Amino acid sequence: MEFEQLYQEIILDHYKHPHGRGLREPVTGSSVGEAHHVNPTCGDEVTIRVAADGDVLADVSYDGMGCSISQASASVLHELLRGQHAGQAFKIMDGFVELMGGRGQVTPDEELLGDGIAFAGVARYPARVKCALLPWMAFKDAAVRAGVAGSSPSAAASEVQGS
Amino acid sequence: MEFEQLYQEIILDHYKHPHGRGLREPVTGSSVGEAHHVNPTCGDEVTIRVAADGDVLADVSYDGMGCSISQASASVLHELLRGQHAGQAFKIMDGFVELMGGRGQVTPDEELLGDGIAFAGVARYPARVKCALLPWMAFKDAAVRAGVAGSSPSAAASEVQGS
Amino acid sequence: MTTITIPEGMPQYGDVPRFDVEKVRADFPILGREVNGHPMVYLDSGNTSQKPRQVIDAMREHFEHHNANVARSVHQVGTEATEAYEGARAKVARFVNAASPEEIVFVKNATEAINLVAYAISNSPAASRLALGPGDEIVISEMEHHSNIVPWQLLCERTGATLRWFKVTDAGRLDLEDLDELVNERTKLVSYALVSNVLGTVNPTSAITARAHEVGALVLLDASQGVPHIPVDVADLGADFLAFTGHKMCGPTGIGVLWGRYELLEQMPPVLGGGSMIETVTMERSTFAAPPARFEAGTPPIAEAVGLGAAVDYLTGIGMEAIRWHEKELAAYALDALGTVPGLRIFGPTTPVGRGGTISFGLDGVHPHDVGQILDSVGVEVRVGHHCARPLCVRYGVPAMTRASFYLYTTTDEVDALVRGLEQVRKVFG
Amino acid sequence: MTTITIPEGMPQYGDVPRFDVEKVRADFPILGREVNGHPMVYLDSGNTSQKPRQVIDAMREHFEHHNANVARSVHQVGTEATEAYEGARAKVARFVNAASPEEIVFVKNATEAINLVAYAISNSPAASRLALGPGDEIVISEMEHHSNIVPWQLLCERTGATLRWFKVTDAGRLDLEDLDELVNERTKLVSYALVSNVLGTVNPTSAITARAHEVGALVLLDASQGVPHIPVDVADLGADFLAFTGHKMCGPTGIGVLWGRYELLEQMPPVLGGGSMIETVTMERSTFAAPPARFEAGTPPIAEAVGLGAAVDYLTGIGMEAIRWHEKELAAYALDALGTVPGLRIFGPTTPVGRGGTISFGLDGVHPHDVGQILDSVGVEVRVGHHCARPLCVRYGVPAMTRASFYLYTTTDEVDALVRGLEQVRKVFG
Ligand SMILES: Cc1ncc(COP(=O)(O)O)c(C=O)c1O
Ligand SMILES: Cc1ncc(COP(=O)(O)O)c(C=O)c1O
Repeated sequence: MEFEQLYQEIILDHYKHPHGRGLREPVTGSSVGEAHHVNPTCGDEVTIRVAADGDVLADVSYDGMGCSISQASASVLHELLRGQHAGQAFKIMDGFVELMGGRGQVTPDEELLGDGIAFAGVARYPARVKCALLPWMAFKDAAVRAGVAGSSPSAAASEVQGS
Repeated sequence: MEFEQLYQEIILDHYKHPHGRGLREPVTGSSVGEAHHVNPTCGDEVTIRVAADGDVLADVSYDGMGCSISQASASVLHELLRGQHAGQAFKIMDGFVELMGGRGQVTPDEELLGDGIAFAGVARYPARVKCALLPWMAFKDAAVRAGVAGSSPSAAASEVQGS
Repeated sequence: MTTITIPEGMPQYGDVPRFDVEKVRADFPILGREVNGHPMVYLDSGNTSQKPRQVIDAMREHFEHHNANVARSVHQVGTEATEAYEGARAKVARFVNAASPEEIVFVKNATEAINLVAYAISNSPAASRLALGPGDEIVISEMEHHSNIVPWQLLCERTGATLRWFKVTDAGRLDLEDLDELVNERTKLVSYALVSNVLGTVNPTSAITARAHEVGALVLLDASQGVPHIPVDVADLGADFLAFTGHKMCGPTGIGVLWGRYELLEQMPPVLGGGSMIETVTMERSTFAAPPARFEAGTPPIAEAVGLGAAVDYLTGIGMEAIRWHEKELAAYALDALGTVPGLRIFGPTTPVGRGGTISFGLDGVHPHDVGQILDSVGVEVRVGHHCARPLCVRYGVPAMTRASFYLYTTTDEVDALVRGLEQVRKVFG
Repeated sequence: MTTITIPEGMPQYGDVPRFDVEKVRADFPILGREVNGHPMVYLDSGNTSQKPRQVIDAMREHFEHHNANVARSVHQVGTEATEAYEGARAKVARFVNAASPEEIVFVKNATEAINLVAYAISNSPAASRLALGPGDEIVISEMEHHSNIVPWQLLCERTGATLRWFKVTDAGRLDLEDLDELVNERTKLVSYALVSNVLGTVNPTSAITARAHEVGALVLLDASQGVPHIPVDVADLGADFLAFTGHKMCGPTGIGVLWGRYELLEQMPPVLGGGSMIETVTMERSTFAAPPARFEAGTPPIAEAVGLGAAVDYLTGIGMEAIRWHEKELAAYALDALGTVPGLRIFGPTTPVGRGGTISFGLDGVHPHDVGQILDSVGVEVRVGHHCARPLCVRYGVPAMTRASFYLYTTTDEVDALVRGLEQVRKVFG
């Protein structure tokens, strides 16, 4: 069935059992940035909070409400980016953004994207790409606000509007 | 040839040799009304001056510039209405207006319309009906201004705009 | 042999219009297509309707044989195009029982029709009965489409007038309790939907128009979801303006309609300036044609008018009463069927009374996007989101809804497919 | 064997594009029809162009297989419609070499495109760079179409600004003598036709845009008669806005285009309010989407965009250079041929230099209505009247003109038919 391409077990799993959901108070001393993004066409919301310890993303916590794709994407983001060095985190983000912009033509790098590869099918549904990207665009803003450098210019950056 | 339906000899004749063209000073004592009408889409112009002696249209003089249809129509109008009783003049006008609105389906009454029957073919060309009616609508206004009663409500009356 | 006598007051057999949905479906080429390997079940007619062959053919025929610009040519092809265009105007006028074709203004969609009235108001000189200023009020409702909200917000910004609105009850009806306070001496215009594009509610008109006219206010009905689905007679409705849109009534995109009472249209100054709307032009100043030409600047949607004329003929041929009846049957069937789905909540009237064949709902614990996506995967096309009526979603405390909307070609089998699809949704997200 | 060497500076063989007019004509179904018993000779393309099979088929295909509303659906058919609509935007952007598809706003016709800019200006707050008030000036020209005159007159009425204009020389060119005085520090916008719809003149751009930008004014080019006939590259032209219309470039009615530099579009407030142009809506206030969506309120002309996209593909396939060349050849041929008709006076450039294939003329002692009617009787379709450019007729001291306008499917045989028709006219009215 078609929808299985979109709703990979992995995605449904992250949606039904989100990993590390909830905004956490950062340990003192870390530099914190937060961003709240909304998809105006469907009302999906995600808040991402980045707590940076120098170059390391000590914690990436989140909260939100919305469809399975946007919420599972936040859960996967948390899994992938928490504890990473900034450079690697942005590399992962770029990989995810590229996958989403690839209209199903990009072969995902499992090494880099982990559970994120489950979103490969989403790229074939233009209307849902925004859902998948929502937490990533919020992360990007939050990271900047946390003073984490290394953000590379990304084509999809202006796609989703912040608030 | 098709155009012969439209450009009857009679019409061309009236166009090339207009009858009684030129605005005439009325005899003193008569009641005078004048109207100047313009067809905004093509710039055709006609001025009609009615001089009434009681119930009789002592003179109907005119001037104008424009296409063969509008100018020939003015010449025919002059021929038909000059010297008529008001009642008969409006009957002729109504007959002409009806002929023009008939899309080529109305059989003209030669007794009533004289040379006016040459315009029967014009009724088949919606774009030209306004040209043929221009002097008649001006006449209608001029007659009212000359205080001549008897004007019956006519469907086409609002078709051509005065100025 | 027994004869069954139907008691008076009940619908008699003669009251049930003849309606053969399979015959209707055969007219719509797209209904044969598949989506994701399933026969398409198109339940998004409130968004845009499908087009019968008769409409598609009329447009092609026009382009292949009669294409020319209108109102500007004396030549034969131009005359044919003009007659086709003006003929379409006359058909639309008859369809809504306008006093004359001159009361029909062709615009690009319902949204432009509403904006046209709003700009004509702000372009009106202070002495005009249409003029608006600080202290004046415009009344809309909480169940409006954005196209009947934003133009009035912008108008209030331009003029300093105040926007007010009817509330919506839990049951999905306009709350008329405050009618006399809300519509008062300061009110200049009341604008609301004849039929809600979200709840399916058919709104009452006589109490509101009576009150509006009592205080000297004008009434605009957004009939975008009305004219396609129920018989609409402007003489009966008693409103001053009616806006609707071609693409929701079997016509093409690119054309909408503003109907206005002629004496009002006559008082309205132009909005868009350009070719065909003028009487005479000098470099210094211009004078303007009488309505409807005054409001149709530039080359109008000619082929689209031809298509809309064909759509009106098509709908008339089937009969608007029959279409209303068919959709009412469908709504009753669907309300029953959806009632069997656990965790499903209907927004708006839950009985098939005073409502059309548009049903919005929520499914416990599943976001509408996910509902829509799973349904699409089995070929069922519904709309999800705020349906261009965000304030109404806020009213019901949800960010989005799922909407199934029916039309003359919808079948009970398709309603069944929807219900089966929802089972699927519950299985995936259960 | 002799080799002919073409001197440098002369057109080389390689410069003559391949162009097979009979092959082109076979694409246009309507060209096979008759008018009044004669093969139709359609010389009214300046009014509206005919449509190739490719465009008609693309629209039918859309209605029969992919019809849905755009930008609002997550379902498959809606996604297909959205991709078709946005794909058309990208095609149009490439066609005029816009920096991105986001610079292309779809409207209903060129007239709306121009009015959109005018209303965005009057809706701008006083602090905006676009704001206009008493003392400010707008410059147009005496050879404008009413659609590029009336919107500015209405804007000046709304804002108190002053309208000024370039004069036209006897030879039918813009009189640029007073350029520096006319376009001055008070000038906020210069708006004029890239190609005249009456005289055929191709107007210069670099001197005017340079002067306008020097004084901080914006430049809008009305390219309604440009984009269909000559290669247009907005990056080259250096203008700020470009308006054109689908139906004159082999596309359908019901769609037009405003191109604007993105940073300008971004500064413009909304004009029409409604669905699809919003970011978020509450009953109290709304925020708006980024361009181009901000200017596309309501359901856009979807099928029409598909048709326009197909038209752009068609024109690109043939090549705009080839089309320009073909029309230049025709203009040269026609200017020669018309020169042989006694009593005929051409308005505008009489040599095929700096002009396109649109020729207006008068015939001594015969009113244009009569010229047009006799020509129609032999199947030759020309336009007569003031061509929505009344001030230009006044400039030449005539109430009306006869206009023959060519396009890619016009042949020299058709020019001959026009000349023969004019002989007939002279015989009837001689
Ligand atoms: C030069 C020019 N500008 C503007 C227009 C208006 O185009 P439309 O009628 O499609 O709005 C036309 C055509 O009528 C034109 O020739
Ligand atoms: C109730 C209502 N009003 C207005 C509109 C706007 O119609 P359009 O998008 O054709 O302008 C719609 C449809 O989208 C609608 O459902």
